Amino acid sequence: MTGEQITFLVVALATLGSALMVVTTRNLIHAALWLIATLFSVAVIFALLSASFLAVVQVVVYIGAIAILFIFAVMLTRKDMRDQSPQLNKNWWAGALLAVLTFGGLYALLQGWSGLSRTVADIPSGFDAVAELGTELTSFTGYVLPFEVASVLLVAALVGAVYVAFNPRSGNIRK
Amino acid sequence: MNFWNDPLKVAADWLLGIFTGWGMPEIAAQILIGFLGILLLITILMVLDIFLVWIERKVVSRFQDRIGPNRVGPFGLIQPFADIIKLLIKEDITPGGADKVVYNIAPMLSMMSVLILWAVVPIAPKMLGVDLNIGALYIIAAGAIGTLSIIMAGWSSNNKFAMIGAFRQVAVMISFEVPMLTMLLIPTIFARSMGMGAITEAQDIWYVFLAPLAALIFLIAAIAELGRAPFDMAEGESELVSGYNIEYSGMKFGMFYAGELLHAFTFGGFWSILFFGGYRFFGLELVNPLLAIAVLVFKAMLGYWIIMWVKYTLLRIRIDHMLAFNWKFLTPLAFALLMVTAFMNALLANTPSWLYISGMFLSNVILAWVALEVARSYSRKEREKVEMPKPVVEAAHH
Amino acid sequence: MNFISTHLLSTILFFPMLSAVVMMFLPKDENKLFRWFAFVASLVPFALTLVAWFQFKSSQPGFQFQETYVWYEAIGSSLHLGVDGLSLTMVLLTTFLTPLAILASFSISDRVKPYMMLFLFLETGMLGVFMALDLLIFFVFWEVGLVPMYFLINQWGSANKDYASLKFMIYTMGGSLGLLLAVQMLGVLFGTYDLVTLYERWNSLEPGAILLGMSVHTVKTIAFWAFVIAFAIKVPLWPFHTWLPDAHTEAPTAGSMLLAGVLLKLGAYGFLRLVLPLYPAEAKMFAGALALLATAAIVFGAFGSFGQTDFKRLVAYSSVNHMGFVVLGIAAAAYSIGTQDATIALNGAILQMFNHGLSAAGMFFLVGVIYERTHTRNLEEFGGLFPLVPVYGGILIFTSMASLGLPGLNGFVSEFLVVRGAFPVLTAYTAISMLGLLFTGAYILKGIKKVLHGPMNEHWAHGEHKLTEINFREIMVMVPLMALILWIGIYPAWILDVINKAVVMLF
Amino acid sequence: MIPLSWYLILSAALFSVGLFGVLSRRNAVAILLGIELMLNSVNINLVSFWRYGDVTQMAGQVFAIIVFAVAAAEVSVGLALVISVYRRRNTVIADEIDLMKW
Amino acid sequence: MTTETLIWLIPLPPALAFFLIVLFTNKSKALSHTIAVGAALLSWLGSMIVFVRALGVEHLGEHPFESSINWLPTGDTWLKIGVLVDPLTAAVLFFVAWTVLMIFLYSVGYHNFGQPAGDHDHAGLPPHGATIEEHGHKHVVPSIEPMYSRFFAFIGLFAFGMFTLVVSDNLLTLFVGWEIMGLCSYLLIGFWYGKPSARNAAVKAFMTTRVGDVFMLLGIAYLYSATGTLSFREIFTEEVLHTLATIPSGVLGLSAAGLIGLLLFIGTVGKSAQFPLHVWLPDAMEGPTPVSAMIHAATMVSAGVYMVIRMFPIISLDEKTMAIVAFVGAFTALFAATIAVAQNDIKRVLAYSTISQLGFMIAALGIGAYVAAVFHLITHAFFKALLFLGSGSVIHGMEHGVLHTGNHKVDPQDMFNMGGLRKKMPITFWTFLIGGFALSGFPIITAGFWSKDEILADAFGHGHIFVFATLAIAAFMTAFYTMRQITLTFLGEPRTKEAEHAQETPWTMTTPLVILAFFAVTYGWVGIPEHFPLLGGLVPNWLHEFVGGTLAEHPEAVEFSPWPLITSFVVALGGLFAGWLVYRNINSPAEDKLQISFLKNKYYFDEIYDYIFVKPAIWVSEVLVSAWMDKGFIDGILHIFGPATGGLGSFIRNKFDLPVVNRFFGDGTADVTYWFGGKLRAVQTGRIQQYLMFALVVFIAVGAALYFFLLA
Repeated sequence: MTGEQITFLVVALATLGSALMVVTTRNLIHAALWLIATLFSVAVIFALLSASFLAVVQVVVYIGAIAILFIFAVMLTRKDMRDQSPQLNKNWWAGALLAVLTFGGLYALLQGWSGLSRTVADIPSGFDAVAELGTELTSFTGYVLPFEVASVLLVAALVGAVYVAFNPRSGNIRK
Repeated sequence: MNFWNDPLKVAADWLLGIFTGWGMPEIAAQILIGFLGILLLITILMVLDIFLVWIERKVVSRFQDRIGPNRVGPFGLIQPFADIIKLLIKEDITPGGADKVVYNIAPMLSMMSVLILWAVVPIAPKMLGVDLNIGALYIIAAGAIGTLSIIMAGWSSNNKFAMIGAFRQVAVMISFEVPMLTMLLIPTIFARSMGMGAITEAQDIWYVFLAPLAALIFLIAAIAELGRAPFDMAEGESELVSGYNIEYSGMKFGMFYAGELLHAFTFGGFWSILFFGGYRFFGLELVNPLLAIAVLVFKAMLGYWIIMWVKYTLLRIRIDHMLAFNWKFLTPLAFALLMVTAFMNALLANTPSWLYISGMFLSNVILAWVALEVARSYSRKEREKVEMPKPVVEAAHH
Repeated sequence: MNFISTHLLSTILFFPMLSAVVMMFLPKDENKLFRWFAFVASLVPFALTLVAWFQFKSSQPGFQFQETYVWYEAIGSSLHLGVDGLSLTMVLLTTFLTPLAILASFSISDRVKPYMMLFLFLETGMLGVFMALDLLIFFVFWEVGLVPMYFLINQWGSANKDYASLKFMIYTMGGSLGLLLAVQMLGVLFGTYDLVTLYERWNSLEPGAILLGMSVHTVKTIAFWAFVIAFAIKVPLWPFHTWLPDAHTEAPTAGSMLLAGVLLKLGAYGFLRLVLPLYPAEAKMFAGALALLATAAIVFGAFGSFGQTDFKRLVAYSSVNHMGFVVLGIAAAAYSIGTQDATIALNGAILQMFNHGLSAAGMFFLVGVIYERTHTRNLEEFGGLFPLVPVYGGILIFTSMASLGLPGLNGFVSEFLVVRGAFPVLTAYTAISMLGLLFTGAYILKGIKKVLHGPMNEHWAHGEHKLTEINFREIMVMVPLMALILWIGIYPAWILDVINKAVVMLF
Repeated sequence: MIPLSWYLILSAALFSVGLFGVLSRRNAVAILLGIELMLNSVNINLVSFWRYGDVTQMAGQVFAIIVFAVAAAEVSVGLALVISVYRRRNTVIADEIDLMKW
Repeated sequence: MTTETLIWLIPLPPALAFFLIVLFTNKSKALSHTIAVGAALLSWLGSMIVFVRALGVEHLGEHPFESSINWLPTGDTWLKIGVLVDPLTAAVLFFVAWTVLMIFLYSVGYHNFGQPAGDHDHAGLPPHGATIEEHGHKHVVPSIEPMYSRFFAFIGLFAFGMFTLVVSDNLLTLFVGWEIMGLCSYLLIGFWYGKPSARNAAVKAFMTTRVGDVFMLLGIAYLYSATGTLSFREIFTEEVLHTLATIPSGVLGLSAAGLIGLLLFIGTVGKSAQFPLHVWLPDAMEGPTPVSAMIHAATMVSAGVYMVIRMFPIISLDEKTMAIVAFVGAFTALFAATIAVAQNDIKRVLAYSTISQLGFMIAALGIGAYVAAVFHLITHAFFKALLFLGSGSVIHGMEHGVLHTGNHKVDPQDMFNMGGLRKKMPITFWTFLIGGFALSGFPIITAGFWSKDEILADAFGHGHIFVFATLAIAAFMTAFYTMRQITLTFLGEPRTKEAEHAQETPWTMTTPLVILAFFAVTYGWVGIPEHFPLLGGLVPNWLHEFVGGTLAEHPEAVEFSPWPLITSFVVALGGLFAGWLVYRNINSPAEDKLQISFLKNKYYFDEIYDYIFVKPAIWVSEVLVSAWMDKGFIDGILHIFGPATGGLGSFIRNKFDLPVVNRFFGDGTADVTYWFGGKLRAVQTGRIQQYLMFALVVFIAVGAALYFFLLA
């Protein structure tokens, strides 16, 4: 068992553990914080997969923006800092069952798949993944269109979010 | 082997010899040495940090025409140590109803978010923690963690002021991350790489000459990122009695405090790396790595000094003005500048360098001028809205 | 800039449309802004066209400034643009007239924004037809040009606009159905719509072959007539011309300017670009019929025009008469293809298209000017206005003379060439069409006589009806037209040389 | 040397966990949290397939990036909705937001 | 400056003057007429220089001044246009330049330059006179023409057209000038467009000439397509003419040359107001008198003849054409003369005499008397211009009288209102007398005698007895009505108060009269035949040599015979005497025996044409084409489509859509769906997570099923 594998196992355990905490913990702020832990370990996994760019973007986008957004949302929507009402709805067991079923199904499918034992491809020397990614994202033969569409999506989301969350009653309209 | 040419390397080899001599496996030894290296760096930074306290206090006192610390030790040099001892022996209060774990993690995160930045700082030729080919992004990522620490602190303190402070601070930081990131891309465009080392190496001419406007915007964004004046609304003593870290005391507060100072210094460093050629100074860096380090530290200090200068000169800005300024002026300007630079870069590709440089410089200046004109006309309109003539008052005089 | 030079045509083509889209986002109720924006936006293509005109190598065969973009790969149709001397002339005409039309419609104050946008769209549509080197694209733009014009007539037209617009729309649509079918057939037969390839392949078909279960001859004949009818309606040729007086009369001034100035040319252009090259044999076979219709158009157009009491209708009918000469020239060329007569006839026809574009636009504008002031077009209600509006009168007489074909002005050159080219091959038709030429004079003089001459109609002399002189803007609309009219009339070689070379190389 | 299956199983597990969260949390924000988990698991898949497939084909990473974009958009809009719901109905419990029924 | 360049420049000044006046100096009357007259002077100067240089050239006919440029690309070749000065051109240029200049000058006075603006004049109507205050009592004086500048612009453009026509070396530019003059004549006849009569006359003139023009255009097209060129020098070469003469045209057995000649000649018939297209010229007298003088005496109508003379080599190729030409000419000469006898309007008389004189020339050409035609063309230009200007002067004087008495009922142009003017306006009288004698061919001294005599001599010499006879009679009547005119106008005693108060016109008007009178006398002496008794050979027959050189083979002069000489003596003197005898004491139309309504109404030609051509044309265009064909027939067919489609649509809707589609399929499906929906609505709990669960369950179930049953 190489160090690499050990690292992976540790990180994976961290991921799953924190993820479980996300979905189970009562305190939503904690849930959000646990989410951050999960995201961070996922970033580490990316790093393990030598996708450094994605790893960093994971941190920037998810932790820097999304998670913070979550925390804001939680804080803006809580009635009381420690409301101890049950956080799981009444048919949570069904959810659990389904989740397990899904995992089982996926696992079964994976077992049936031949490419499972595929080994890691070695990166050719002088191959800069980031540069390659950049060219792919901006070249007409590559993915410029999806990329642009994504940007449009973001703008739309921006406008939409502002519009939806905008509160006419709060006085932040310039007179 | 000459020690002075590459001290770290020599030391590392020496240690490696020792450890392997003890029969430690090669790989483990490497890791150990790596840890030692990090330890060394952090220690140095910490010590530096201690002196930063002194420097800041001296500088501010000069700005305010005072003398500053001068009792303890020569020029009050020992003063910071006294402060530290005071912090250490203070009682460590944890407010009731606080979220203990989070409350305790926050300061560490704050400190960490600053320290990890140094992983990508090229302190001398071929001498930097990891030469990430995405160093620029890494800076933002670390900044994100800083944000996290602040909000954790603010929330877990179970205190309205802390909460509000955290909110504001985070809002400001997230907002100003946008222009900052954008400005990080401009040296990237010039150097064709995001790696800090590469950017430094590529600066045969300081990028500040190619993109003065970019340097300026980066500085502003950085100051906001630091939450220093004039963008210190988040912890404005007079309004929020120092915001998110209100409940902290003792060494926990000390960490926030030290973190902020070091952060400022670090951004001074980044500023110099991105726009002022980092450790490079007319080939001086090639003579000896230590000289390179000295150059870097000097430039970083200059940057830090400028940041302080701003802080102790300008007034505090209202929070909504801060955000409005960012979203309505700084960010669009940054985007515009990015586009212009990219365009000019494509346009002036493979032209003689003097043309390239002058083109870039001119485009920056012109863009800045246009932006200022727009801002001026806008502000004039605003002012006219406000300054309506009041005949009633006139009548009152007689 | 490099991009412009490589994408010259597409820039010219799509600039108006894009600026129309941009216009959509302009603030509301800024009529001044809209007008000037549209005007400037339409000046840009003109400037670029001038660039093209001077970069154009008239003696180099084939199409120039070609651009090809994937458009509809599945059926082998691509956005293939290109111009030769023939289409470049038309492009020049279009981009030249559109700014003038927009300038002419500065007086429009009702829903300016959509009006101007429609104009810009219209320009793109028209330009597309002239630039397209792909049958399907050709057809698409053919229809695109239709829609804005429909709305212009229907929304900004005068009293009888609904009837007119509907007639215009249905008539043209009806014609283009056959065109569409024929286009489809060609596409199906050859798997491509690209004209350049079609030119040789279509004619290289050996006559014996069987297409779609019919002999090549039948197929070609059907397709030929489908094309001809579509274009004949657009030109318009007798007896498909009755949409024109209504449409022109009801359309807003600038609308009729472009309608007469450019849209009619689309039909004639279709003849030249598609019918002659694709169906030389059929064209030769049916040249007589074509000439007959053309002559009918000339003669009846002239008579019809002479018979009108509505000034604008009179001018509208004159278009029928003038375009008849274009078709006559084409028919003559089709009959004697390859000879010098054919070349001269075609030169005449194409130049006539250009000239009519100028003079008809001018006439319609002048009618519009007087209509704006008097709100009537009835010739009987005018009379003796010359003393009131001397400048206007002078301009009107000048333009009328151009349209009458007075030597020394542009109309004569083209008409002479057409007659010269048609006389040896279609002597009888030419002789008969002289009758039309005679009555051209009749109706033009009638117009002048009824409007300007005679005892002054005191109604317009004073009071609130007092007739005001043509203003600076309107003069500025006319000046370029008149300058060009005179220039071509005195020294036509500058444009005719391009046309001539193109014709020689093309046919 | 880590076999591909580990990554896949990890992502499957993460996915299921997120799914559980989505299905069984009462708080709307928490549901969004679950969704984030699922999205992350997807990203793990994408990246690992990239790494274990032809490295020069960047499709995996490109998709991952687009997933980032989607996630950001989804969260911003989702949270905005949650907040506006909270503002109007003063609750964020998913079960209590059930006006859209017969 | 080389002669060629100079020739290019000759037409330009007037055109320039036109544009200058129209665009800039329209406001300033003085500036405008200065520019115009100056331009005319320049052209005159150029023409004179060219003329003199042309005289200096030996055998100008073989190698004239010519230069040309590419104008129209036609396929691989170019259609060239250019200028050409051969003897004919030179001769014509001479009189054109003179008359034009004279008329420009005359116009200044005629339009009362220097007089005050009228009381109630306005543009479009002749001036009505202005009241001025002069020491104590006010009286009415002539007022200046409101559209003064415009007039000079127009005649400038006209002069441009005329010069272009004369110097052009090809039929196309000749036609250009031709049509430009047509336009100007239209504009100038309709100069006082306020008068309905003027406006109609203008349209009439334009349309009538245009009839000729379209035929001429056909002829040009034919000639161009037959020879491939329009340049005279290239056409008038042996082989071209030969081919033209030989290939048949297929129209009434004419050769190509014949048909072309005929078509071109029809153009002339229109332009030179020959029968049957003569009707426009008398009406054209509505225009100001200088216009009548210039357009309808000196230049434009002569242009028609000039064109025939130009194309003589082609026209003369075909006997039939020549016969037609001769016939038309001779007939017109007589026919117009007969009408002239019965006219009372001083200008109309001259108009008809013009027609008749042009007929002389045409007839001369028809019988191949080339030089004679040219001769008469030139002399006629001089004395007819003189006569017109003289009549204008008379009218002007009369108008003065009218203004003095203020009785506007009196028509200042009616000869029966005049009488005894010789005392009132002596210069006018004498010049007019000279012109009249020249017109009637007063023997030996006047130019008209020589030219007319030469025509008669040619007609006689070449044995065209009918033509000879006709022309002789015409000549007699010419002399007769000329004398009638003179008698009624100048001799005797004033018949009206207006006539008493008529007075001499200013120098700007009289100077041209004098100069023209000079030429009207002297120009005849350049063409005295050698064999003329006594005088023959005293002065060399320069004209014959010079102009004759234009043609390829020099026309030989007809050998002398006494008969035509005697004839012309007799007819001229006899006519004059008779005229004086009859009219010396007739004071009112009533006493005039020759006021036959048939003649007075010009054989009712206007009415006939109105019924045959004008009314039908209007009916065809307004009723047949517009109303019946377009509106009725074609649109009728179109309008059938509308209702038809509508009916079909409504049928489909009512019979198929509503019952079958809507009732059965539509509503039926809807009901079923509604029922199911009612049953299934319970599932909609509104709880998002439950939906998700259901979805997942189904998904997993289906997925598993597919997996096991399909893949495994």
